[in-house]
Amino acid sequence: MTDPAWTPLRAFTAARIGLGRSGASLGTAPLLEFRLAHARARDAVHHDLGAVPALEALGLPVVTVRSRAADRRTFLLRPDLGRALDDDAGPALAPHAGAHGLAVVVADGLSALAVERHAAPVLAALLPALRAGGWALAPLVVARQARVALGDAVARTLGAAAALVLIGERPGLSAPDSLGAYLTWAPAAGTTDADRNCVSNIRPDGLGYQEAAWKLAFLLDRMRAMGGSGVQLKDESDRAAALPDSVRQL
Amino acid sequence: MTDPAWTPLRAFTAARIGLGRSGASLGTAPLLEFRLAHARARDAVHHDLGAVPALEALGLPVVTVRSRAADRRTFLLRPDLGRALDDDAGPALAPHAGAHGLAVVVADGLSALAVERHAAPVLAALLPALRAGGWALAPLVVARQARVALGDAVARTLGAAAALVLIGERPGLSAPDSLGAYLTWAPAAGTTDADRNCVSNIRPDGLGYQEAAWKLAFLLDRMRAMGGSGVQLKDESDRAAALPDSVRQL
Amino acid sequence: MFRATVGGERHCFPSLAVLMAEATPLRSGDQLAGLAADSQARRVAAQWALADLPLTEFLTTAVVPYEADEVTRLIQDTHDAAAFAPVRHLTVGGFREWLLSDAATTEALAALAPGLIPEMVAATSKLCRLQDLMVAASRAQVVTRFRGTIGLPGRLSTRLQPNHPADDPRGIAASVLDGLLLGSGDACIGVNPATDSPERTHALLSLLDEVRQTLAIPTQTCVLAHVTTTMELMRRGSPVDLVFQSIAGTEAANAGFGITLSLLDEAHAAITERHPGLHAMYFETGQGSALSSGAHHGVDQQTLEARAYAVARCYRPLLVNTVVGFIGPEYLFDGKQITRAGLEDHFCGKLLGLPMGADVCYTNHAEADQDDADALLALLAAAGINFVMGVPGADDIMLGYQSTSFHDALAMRELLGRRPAPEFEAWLGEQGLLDQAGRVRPPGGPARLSQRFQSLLAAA
Amino acid sequence: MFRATVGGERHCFPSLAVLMAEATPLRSGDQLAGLAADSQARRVAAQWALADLPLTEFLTTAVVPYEADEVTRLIQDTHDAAAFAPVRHLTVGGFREWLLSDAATTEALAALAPGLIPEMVAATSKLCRLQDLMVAASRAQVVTRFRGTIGLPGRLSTRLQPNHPADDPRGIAASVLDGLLLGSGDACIGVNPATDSPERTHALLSLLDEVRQTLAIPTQTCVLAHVTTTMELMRRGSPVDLVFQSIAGTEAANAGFGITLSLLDEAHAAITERHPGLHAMYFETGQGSALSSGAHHGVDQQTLEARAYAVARCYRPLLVNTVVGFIGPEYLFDGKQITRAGLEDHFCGKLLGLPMGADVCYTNHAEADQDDADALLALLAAAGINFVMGVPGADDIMLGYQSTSFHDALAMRELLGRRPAPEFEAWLGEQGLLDQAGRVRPPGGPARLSQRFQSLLAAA
Ligand code: B12
Ligand code: B12
Repeated sequence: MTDPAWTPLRAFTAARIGLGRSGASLGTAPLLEFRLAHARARDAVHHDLGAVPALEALGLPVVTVRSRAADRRTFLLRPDLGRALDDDAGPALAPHAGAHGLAVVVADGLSALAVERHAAPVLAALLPALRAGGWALAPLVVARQARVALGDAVARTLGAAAALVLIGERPGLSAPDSLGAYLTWAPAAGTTDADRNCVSNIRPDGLGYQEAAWKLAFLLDRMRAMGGSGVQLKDESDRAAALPDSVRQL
Repeated sequence: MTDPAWTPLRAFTAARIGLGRSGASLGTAPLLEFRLAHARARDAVHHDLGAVPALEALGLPVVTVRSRAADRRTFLLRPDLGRALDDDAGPALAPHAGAHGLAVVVADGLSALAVERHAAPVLAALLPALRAGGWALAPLVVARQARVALGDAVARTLGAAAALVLIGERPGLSAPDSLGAYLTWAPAAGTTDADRNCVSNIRPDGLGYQEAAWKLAFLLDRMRAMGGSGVQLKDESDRAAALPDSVRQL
Repeated sequence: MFRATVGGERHCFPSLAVLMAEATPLRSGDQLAGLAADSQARRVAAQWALADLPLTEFLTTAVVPYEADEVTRLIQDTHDAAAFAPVRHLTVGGFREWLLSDAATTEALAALAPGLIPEMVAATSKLCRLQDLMVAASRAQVVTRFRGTIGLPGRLSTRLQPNHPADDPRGIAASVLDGLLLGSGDACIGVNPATDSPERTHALLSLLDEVRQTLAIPTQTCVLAHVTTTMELMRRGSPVDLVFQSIAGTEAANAGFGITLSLLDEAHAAITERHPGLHAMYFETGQGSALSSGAHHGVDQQTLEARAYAVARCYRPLLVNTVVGFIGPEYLFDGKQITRAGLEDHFCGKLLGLPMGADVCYTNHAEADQDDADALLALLAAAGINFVMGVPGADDIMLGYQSTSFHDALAMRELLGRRPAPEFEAWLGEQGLLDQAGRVRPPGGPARLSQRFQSLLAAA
Repeated sequence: MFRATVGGERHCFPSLAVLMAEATPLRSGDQLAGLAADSQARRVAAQWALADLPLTEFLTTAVVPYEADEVTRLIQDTHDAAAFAPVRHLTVGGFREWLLSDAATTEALAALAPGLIPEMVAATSKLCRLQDLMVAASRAQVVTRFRGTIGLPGRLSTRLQPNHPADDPRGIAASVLDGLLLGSGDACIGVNPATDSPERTHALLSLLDEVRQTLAIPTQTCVLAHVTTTMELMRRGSPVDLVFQSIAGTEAANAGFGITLSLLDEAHAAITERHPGLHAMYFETGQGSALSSGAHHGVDQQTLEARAYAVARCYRPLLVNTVVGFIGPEYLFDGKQITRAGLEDHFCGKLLGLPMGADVCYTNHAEADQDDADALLALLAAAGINFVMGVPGADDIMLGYQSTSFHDALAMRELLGRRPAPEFEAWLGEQGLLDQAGRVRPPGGPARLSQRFQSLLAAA
């Protein structure tokens, strides 16, 4: 059985610490919990993105698009198709094209759950800061069967200077609903991941909404200031934020 | 490299004896030969039964039927469907119903190749003996996506007293075309494999056509004489045939 | 009615058989039988419910009715309550933990075996991961003896399987020679006869016996004919070391194999009279055979397989092996399912006190290849399996499937530091087939042994 | 143009890269790249053609052009012709046989390693069955040292991987404590930071160093930040034991990771200055990363993976591991493909002279589960892998995938008779964490060690 001595330590992490053990092996309860979590995480991968009313409520027009990956299996095996807009997307986006500063794309990625739960709260925290920062926002684009790089195509079609993609990270056992954010300045045909920045593990047990919004606002600001994104842009938002003493010494 | 000392022994068996070795492991050539044979054997499983003119030439009317297994994958996973006649079979067989003694069914089973190559030669050797033995033969039935037990349904629909099914055995690496023969007296709804007899490994490298025909004629004869088949009927055809000395002593 | 509430969802399982079937890791045979859980979440729920079940439940609830089935009667009537006492208080989940705990020593497991029934170990195996199946089985040790000693720690034996599609004696002898030169055959030299003919079976028995005697090999021979044929030939004076039979886990499935328990009793009595004090029976089993003859009673194929072991253990066998993956994809679809089944079978057999081996194999209509066989063989060897098959080049030219080769067994012995049965190892040394490190290294071609083999081949 | 006539059919392969790709056992990544053979028969034909190729062909024909790629230049320019001499005359098929022969001793393999280039070993691995990959790799031995000695025969080490989605120091410390109590961490204690922030990385480096010093653990710590971050922090005085970086097999793929060889040279120089004479680099790799960034040059993913090892071996790393199965099903579809890739990677790495470990893992979008991981872990342990991962309960709560747990490593040590690194083993003994048989058996809860841990937790 699980030792209660571990209870206080569990407050610090969702990691599976202090599991019941027998000989060298896992106890039956944690074994079955693991197996159930696996079943759930796999279901999460295959969960389809439903309507998200909270996204509509953010006050931005919403346009919905799809990638060229027709179904989930294709999506999983053909990332190339998940990065390309399907034929209907052009006509859907065209009326909204203009000289936007930032295109925000909410993409199901590998976890539609993550998007359903966390995309709206993060944006609710972020949008005021963006508006205050003077960003001209394109309509909010909701993308299905989409990979990170689909945001490049969206931003280009809309004529936006930068893309912020909020996307479902692959589901883990303990967090089937972790959200990632990828930022790209001036997305173009040759853009690679080295040209982006990433803020990951956004969820209540990971990076909280406020903190995520803070980091994103910070990075977007720097990105615009230096006219670029990617490896050259480091996340130094911590310098400004409240830091543990050990770090502050630096 | 393979040791030539094995060459004379290879005359006695197609088994992979005397393979080149390195340390405890197989040499590269026999390893790749094995892998190629596996690719071939797998292809053989999926080979579809073509037209077999030699069967038409045997002098029996030929009727073609299918099982309920619509395709090869279904056939492999659903032996129950491979044992049942599809809806078209009844009308196809009905005109031929009558008081037949024996229904001969040629079924693709797991190797259509086996049937294409060996069914007609075996029957060519067997039919004269059967005719001489006074068997009233039903039309020859060619069955696709068929298991052994499909012969029961065929015999019942045709009104035959017994069924002889020539069927492709699962392909092996060295023989993708081995033919099996299953004999059943008075096949009925509750018939099981315990009620049949089997003559297997019919092919030039295994049981030759003549020997197979001899065994089948022998077993059919006993079957009719005792009015039954299955575990109680033993293959004693060897008693009569030419036997090695060691065996003759018995 | 069995219940579990898992992740807020309530699940009901109407019977013990359904519960066990739905708790079983996915395999095609249970799907074919319509018994498989329809989602992974439901499967895990069934595993939770099973984990909470007291082991004693299996003593009171039979998955196949007592009245309808002699295997059930055998299981219930021969249960050793005293041996069971140390784990009597446990649930299935608790028993899994006990098996993995330091309390489950080799001695404790040996003492416990008669107290376990197949349904208990099958249920436990359903909760286990592959790792658990290996760890627990590796502690169980079942040692048996005929001319050689099989199953000692640190040993890995092989059955030399020299089949021929026409039962040609010289063809079979050629394969035997190849196997012996590669250190195979300490578990037994065992041929499957292609035909149903008593005469041919006698000829093969005589051939194998002559080879064994002429070369003074400390092993045992077997022709895997139907038990009735072997019994008849014993009466007629054929040289029979071991009585073989395929067995299954229900009375009806055994009837499909043309056997009953009383027939096996009779065979066992006859062979014991011939070889008093020795282990002299050999059984093969394999998931799917009961369903294949419509004799599964709505019970999942793995539980039925474990029940076949209860049949086997009544007869103090020298050898028992699952022929896992033999029938085809309708019962075990691919390498993954075959691997799991192989380790389950070994685990269940060993816990029930059987000298388990395995025919690690696959057919050409299954989704599996030599890599899958390599993996399962290594896992079983690591788990301490008693013996595996040795087939020339892994290709059985009569049964139409791929098993493991002489080379495979050698590779496993060298990789994992296993050795053949001690008597056989000494014989290999005498024949000059071992190098200084004790590895089997025939000094080139069939030259040496074959001098003495020549006369045998000529006679055959 | 390369040719083979197999079974009467003529096959042509227009380039070495195509030949190697078509000879590769089926995997989804090569299908995605459009490089996979379109039938098994064609794949075997490619293997025949590859088997007949002289090893020297790889010295003259580059799969990625010399001019276009600094990794190719590295491979060709650092090739040790003298070390290569003993196998120079062999074909790929002949080299496979040599590797499995008794001539391929541990010493011979160590001497040969600098004479091999990645394309040679990748080609050879394509001919091998899983069994060959295990047997050959088990003879290679690569021992490295920092505070502990990794890779000695009969040892199995672990990287303790205590990740946290917010890099919370106390959360990470809690996982470290759990791992230490379960005997994990002798390869290193290594955290992947969730964020890209130098400040957080420094905080984690300080935390791990404090834990190590306070508890006097004979191991090394690492925060797996980008190499540029680690270099900057070294300059600023952070306590850095090992420099980590993810690497790939082409210049372009490395550019996608934000690195060049000269950057790695610089990092290596800096860390060598700090820890003279020790092995102080740590690299991770994994099939699919080059294709994922469109930097694969039409070369199959396994060959590119082996090329990443050529990058690694320039820097005398303490640890190298493939994170096999990490990215997802588009590169390795299921347990079968992951298993094969894991054993290939270990084989290639070891033959090239690297201290190979593996992160045996799978994602929740792949067709794999814990049984697959159990099997691969056992196979790698049997093949003599240097180290594997230890993640609490096998669930990485930050990276979103399943790896191997502390318990898994213990189970493998017990099943296969492996022990931790000697220095670490002694430390575990001092802490009272070993039982009389030398097995890790923490005496209940985190009580003992945690007294000294309390202050660390409070400080964190
Ligand atoms: C697969 C197989 C089995 C499987 C069958 C289950 C299944 N679902 O497929 C299992 C493992 C259960 C099995 C059992 C036995 N088999 Co068997 N089996 C085979 C094998 C390897 C392939 C058959 C095949 O490809 N069939 C073709 C497919 C397309 O048809 P199918 O409808 O799917 O298959 C049916 C028949 O194969 C039938 N069947 C299988 N074995 C036997 C044996 C006899 C005597 C009969 C009448 C029918 C029968 O069962 C299947 C399901 O209905 C053959 C060897 C070969 N090269 O053919 C031996 C073979 C046919 N079996 C043989 C024997 C002896 C047996 C047993 C009697 C062994 C024993 N001592 O207990 C038992 C009992 C069979 C029975 N009466 O039910 C012998 C027959 C010898 C002979 N000439 O009579 C063969 C030739 C192998 C051998 N030499 O040992 N077998
Ligand atoms: C999968 C993965 C990878 C794969 C990506 C390949 C692929 N085809 O998926 C591989 C192994 C190659 C990889 C590499 C790296 N990764 Co990574 N990766 C992840 C992971 C585990 C999941 C991502 C996911 O689910 N994406 C969602 C799906 C739906 O989108 P996608 O379009 O299929 O995926 C794309 C992005 O994920 C992108 N990507 C992956 N990693 C990174 C890192 C950065 C900085 C950027 C901009 C993009 C990026 O690559 C994918 C293909 O285009 C996350 C952890 C997490 N919890 O999210 C870490 C993570 C995003 N990676 C991280 C890092 C640091 C890296 C590396 C820089 C490591 C290194 N030191 O070299 C490299 C380089 C990345 C690059 N610039 O190309 C960090 C990012 C930290 C941060 N906040 O900046 C994360 C959060 C994990 C971590 N903490 O270590 N990674």
